[in-house]
Amino acid sequence: MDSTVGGVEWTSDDTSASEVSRSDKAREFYEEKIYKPAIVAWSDMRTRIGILLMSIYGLMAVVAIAGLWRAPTSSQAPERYMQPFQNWDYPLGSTASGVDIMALIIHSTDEMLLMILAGGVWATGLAVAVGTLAGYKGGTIDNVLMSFSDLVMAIPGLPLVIILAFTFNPENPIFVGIIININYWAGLGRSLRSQVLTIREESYVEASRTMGVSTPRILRKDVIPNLMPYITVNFVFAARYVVFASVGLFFLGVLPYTQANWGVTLQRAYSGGALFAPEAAHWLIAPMLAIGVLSLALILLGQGLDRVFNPRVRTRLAGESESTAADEEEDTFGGKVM
Amino acid sequence: MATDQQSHFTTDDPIVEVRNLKVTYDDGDTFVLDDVSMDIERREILGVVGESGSGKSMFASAMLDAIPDPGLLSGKVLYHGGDGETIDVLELNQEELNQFRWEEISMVFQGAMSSFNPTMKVGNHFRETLKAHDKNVADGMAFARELLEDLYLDPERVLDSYSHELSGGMQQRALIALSIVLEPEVLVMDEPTAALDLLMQRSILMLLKDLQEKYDLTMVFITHDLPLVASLASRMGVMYAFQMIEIGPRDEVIGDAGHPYTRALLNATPNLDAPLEEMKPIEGQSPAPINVPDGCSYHPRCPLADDQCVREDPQFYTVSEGHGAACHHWEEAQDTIRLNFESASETGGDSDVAADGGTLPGDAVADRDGGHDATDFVGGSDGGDSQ
Amino acid sequence: MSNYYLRRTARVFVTIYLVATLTFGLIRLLPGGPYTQLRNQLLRQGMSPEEVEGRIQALQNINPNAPLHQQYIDYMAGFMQGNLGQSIHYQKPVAEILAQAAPWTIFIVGVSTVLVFAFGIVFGALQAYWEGSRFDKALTTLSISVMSIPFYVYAILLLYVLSYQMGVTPTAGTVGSDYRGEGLSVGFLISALQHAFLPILSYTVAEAGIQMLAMRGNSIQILGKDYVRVARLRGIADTRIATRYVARNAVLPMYTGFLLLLGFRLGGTVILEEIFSYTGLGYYLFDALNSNDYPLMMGTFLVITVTLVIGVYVADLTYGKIDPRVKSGESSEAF
Amino acid sequence: MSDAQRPASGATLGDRDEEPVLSLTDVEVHFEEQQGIIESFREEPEVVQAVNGVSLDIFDQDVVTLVGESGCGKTTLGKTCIGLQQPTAGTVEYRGTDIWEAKRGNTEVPFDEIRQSLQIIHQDPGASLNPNRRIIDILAEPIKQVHPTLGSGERRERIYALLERVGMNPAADFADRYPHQLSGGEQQRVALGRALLMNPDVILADEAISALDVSLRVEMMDLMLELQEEFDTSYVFISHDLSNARYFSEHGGGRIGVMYLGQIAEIGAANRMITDPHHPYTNVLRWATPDLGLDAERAGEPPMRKIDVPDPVNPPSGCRFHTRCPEAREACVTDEPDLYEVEGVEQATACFRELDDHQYWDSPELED
Repeated sequence: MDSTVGGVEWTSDDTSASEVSRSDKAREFYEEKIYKPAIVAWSDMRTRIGILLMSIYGLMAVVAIAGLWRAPTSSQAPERYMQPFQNWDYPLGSTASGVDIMALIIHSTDEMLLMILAGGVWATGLAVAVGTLAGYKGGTIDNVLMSFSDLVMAIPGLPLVIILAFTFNPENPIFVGIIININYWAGLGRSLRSQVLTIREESYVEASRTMGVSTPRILRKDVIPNLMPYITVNFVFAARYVVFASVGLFFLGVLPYTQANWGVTLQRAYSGGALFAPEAAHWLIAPMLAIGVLSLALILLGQGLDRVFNPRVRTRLAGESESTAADEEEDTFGGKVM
Repeated sequence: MATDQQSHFTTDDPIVEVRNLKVTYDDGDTFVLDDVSMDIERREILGVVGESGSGKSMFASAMLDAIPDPGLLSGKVLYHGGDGETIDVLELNQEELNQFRWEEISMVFQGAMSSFNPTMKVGNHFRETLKAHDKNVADGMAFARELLEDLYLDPERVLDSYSHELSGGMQQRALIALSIVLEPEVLVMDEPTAALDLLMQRSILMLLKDLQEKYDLTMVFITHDLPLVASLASRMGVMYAFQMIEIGPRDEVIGDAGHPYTRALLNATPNLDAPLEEMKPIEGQSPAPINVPDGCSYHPRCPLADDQCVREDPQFYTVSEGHGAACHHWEEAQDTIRLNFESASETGGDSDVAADGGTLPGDAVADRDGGHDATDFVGGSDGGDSQ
Repeated sequence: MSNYYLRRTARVFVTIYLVATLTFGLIRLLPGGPYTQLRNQLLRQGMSPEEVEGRIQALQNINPNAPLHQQYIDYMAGFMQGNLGQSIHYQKPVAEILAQAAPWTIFIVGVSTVLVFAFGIVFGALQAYWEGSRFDKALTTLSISVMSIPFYVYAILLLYVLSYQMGVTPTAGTVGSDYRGEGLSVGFLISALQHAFLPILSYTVAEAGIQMLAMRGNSIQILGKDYVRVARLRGIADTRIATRYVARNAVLPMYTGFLLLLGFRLGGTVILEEIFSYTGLGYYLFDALNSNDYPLMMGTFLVITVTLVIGVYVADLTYGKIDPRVKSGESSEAF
Repeated sequence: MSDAQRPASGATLGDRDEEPVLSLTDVEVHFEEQQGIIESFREEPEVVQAVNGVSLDIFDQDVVTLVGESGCGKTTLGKTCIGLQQPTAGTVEYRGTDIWEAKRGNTEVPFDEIRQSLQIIHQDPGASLNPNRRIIDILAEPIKQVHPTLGSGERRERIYALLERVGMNPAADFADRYPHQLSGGEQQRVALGRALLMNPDVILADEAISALDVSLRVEMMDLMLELQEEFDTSYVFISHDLSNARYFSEHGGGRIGVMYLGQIAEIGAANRMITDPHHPYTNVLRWATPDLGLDAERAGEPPMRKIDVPDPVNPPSGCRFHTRCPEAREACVTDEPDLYEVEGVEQATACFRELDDHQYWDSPELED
């Protein structure tokens, strides 16, 4: 029977009220998904530096793609071993064979960013899939996935990558990124699984199950959003590992390369005697700095980003009213590092 | 709150005198403990009642000068030890404080589960405490075993296991033993039985009464559960919005409370005796530290509030000898706000089993020779009731 | 309790078996089968086809055109007896080369990992204890900046500064040439330590930063727990609280990090040993790669993996010692 | 006491004529401790008997309160009632259809319909709402399940109406908040609203008020009973506190069931159970409930022999309470009592003392 209260039939299906306008929905989406996270991200000093540094690399990638800076070719500089910051056409100076170091750095940024993105998304995506499925479903799926990930974890990363690189000779940066993180997802998947095991027992997940909400929807709406802080921190770590491993492999000459990148420059400087000739020191330092600053940016971003997914921080910064409950501001970076 | 009328909360042989205790977290404009003064009589059981967020845990920590930093504690806590000399706890330096705590005043926290180091056996907790106070460990451990037996626990099993291997009730009793192992004079307990089962709760209360008599302890029992402490305490204090608003002997505070909040709290507490329709919740919410109303902090929720209450912060009025209430209109409160279980005990009420111990089947047992030996309940076999 | 150990040991053998199968499969993946390059090379040198086949047969103790499962069984049998075939480049059994190389790698990875965790735990705990102090802030910024530079950059810089410029430390090799054959004499040890100093230092610096921050975060969480506050109230000395309460409980989550780290660090030796030409497993793997020496490559890969599996197994079994809750084997999340 | 009463199964209790919404017959729930493969060869796995042969009927707009110590199986029984926990024996029927048969799809009533009509409210208000979603999204979920075709405008309006109905106005302001911006009481009311929006027939309130402040408890219970009429739902209310149980059941005109180690020790109308308990265990619970009575001597010795609950893995033989029961005699150790109806009153108790002719009366007192 229809129990009506103040004109609202709880059980009827007809829609009498006015539709929520499309612009309202768009505004709400913008506010929730873009505007508020931006405030939170910008508020934390660490994230601000991270964003600034990342935007420098973004700029370099755009410059490289748009070809606004000369491509690195040998003896393009007036003389060899030009010291940095003397001639503004070649701000970082030139190499033993007269190649503009600035060009070398810029023209490998776009590939490197692509590589990190591919490696990061592959590792974290697979880890989330494996972790949530094994954690939430349990039973045989859990056993199968976990024993497989145990096996994959038992293989040391770099040697496997080297052999795969040697076998497949990957050209495309996305493929290289994936190969480098080929077994990174296993460790991450296992720790995500243990987190899902605890979330699965939470009351609000049981309430959703009681309401008959489908499992994929429960995973999407209840489980994963609560894992986001942990996922972002580890996405950044996966990306950082790709930077280190790729430069290392280029340095060793295992990975084929179409155009010069930081690892190759490092290797050339190293074997080109930069260790002995002080005037070639800048040739060695430039790629080192490029790697160091990029991974510093990633780490700082990682620390700041998980605050974006913390509802307490979001409401406090967006100026909404605070409830009396004490708001504990714990440093998620420490405990969560992979 | 003016403290000139000393009479209503001083006692003749106080073991601890607390004067103008104030705790603030941000240089003094908001208080988490607002000018609390009272005495604690030697060898009494003092019950302190207050809802969550009323500052009662802060009161407990203040007595041991153990306010979690960055809190600032001011006022005076005078401790009169058995040997006659008086110590002002707040003046002690860190070294003396370490010596004083647990030997003179010790404390039991609510979460027994989280009071034990998860990677250390229960026995080691006792040993390290004895060593830290350079007591003789062998005698100390013997005394600890005796305590554990008093608390119906199997000493060997408990001392040799980790905290996660014990049930909730066993952990709480082990924690109580740990807090008495150095034979303190005063035992402060902050919600010691909140996380436990009804039956376990009641049994622990009785064990506490026995311990109090056997080791002539003074106990301060802090809880939100009014009926629970009513069955144990001899004197009671009620806290609201970080202030002590009523102090007095148990029978008077329960039977004829002076402060409207205490009366409202009595009416709001579901209990077996009061007729159903009499139970009414208290409207509104208790204030957070930042928005404590001026004047009497209860006036927004009080039916008797007038402009005097809003203007003037009430001082402690003496309702009767040793019974004070911080309310300008306490007589009016006593007359107008009817206590719902009053009718039950006076007129025998609708329940044909009057509260004064009618013919309850269970009572037949109570008057058997009440010695411990008759009802042996060594808690050895209990595995299952982890709360 | 024994069930937990039983299960764990069984899992080690299963993993090693599966990895051996994987290496067998990987060899098949190599471009044009394992020996085409070698075969053309030998044919070019004018050897008759049968001789070449015989040579290859000897190298990898499997005849390449036998049915696949037969090759697999031979390969596995060989592996069980520790016979990993013949190195093409060095003309010596792979097992012999690796038996000589493995101790060096295990030495530097083991020492540097222990150092990483020693530094990480001690300084992390100290940082947590003086949280918010200048010392804490300085160390946090230091470890963040240290973390952002890969170990091989440190290796190059240290090599440049200490070895070439100042000549304090040797520039290459695992032990001084004059001590090579002497076995464990004192001179040998000193020289070995001298040679291992730079690799270990460069391999420790970067990783110590991460573990320091992790330990700091864990310790801060533990400091906020009730049992630390109760311990202070009981008058327990600060030093005992810092070690027996804070460090002891903060180290538990680090342990799982330690296990996962072992895999990455064993793998990383490829680059480290190449820079210092430190003849360990990584060095030979890379060397085998350059000279298409498949048996040596697969052998090295297999030995590195087995070392990792055993390393993690040993660490995993000791986990029960430090976390009493795991004694009954239920939270075997360790690995 | 008249001659041998026939054992009263829960079904006949309360002599309601209309068909029950939920009826449980001889339900058993046993949990097996997980074991490795090797362990399972060596010893028998440890079996915890959480619920052991319980029959209970719940009618429309009914109130049943389950009381007992922790570990007595009240939560497990509650979850079995609303189909969250599959019983290892016995059946759970929703209006005549076996829930677990429906789940396997071989009944004409679809399982989804049953699932949606049995809801739950949890103990800890903080943990029952997803911290990452706003209240409006949390409350939109149930409406999407029950009325998928409804437009978002209508949904929003119903949510505002509900928030006002549970006393949270201005609704628009509360709707946009996150759970951590609400007080404990407000969070619990949102959880109640979420359950009610499903138009359920039965709501399991699993210790729904014990985490709230004392003064809020009465308010929450009143709200639940007020909305019972409007949303046409019955409650299975779980509590370890007899006074809360009494308040809720008496107000709702329902029954209180006392559980001990997986069995119903006594069940009956609320005021009967408080004023005239027939089972010794109910009396022990009543003794343990502190009240404001001024007399002190009621706090005498606990009317039972052991304070700790026996191990549920191998519960005592015969009547399970005999190890702690002050009235226990030899007979109690050997055979197990059924639920015997108390003459002419809506009450049944599992104790031989209810039967006059049982050989309990002449078997010697138990000494331990």
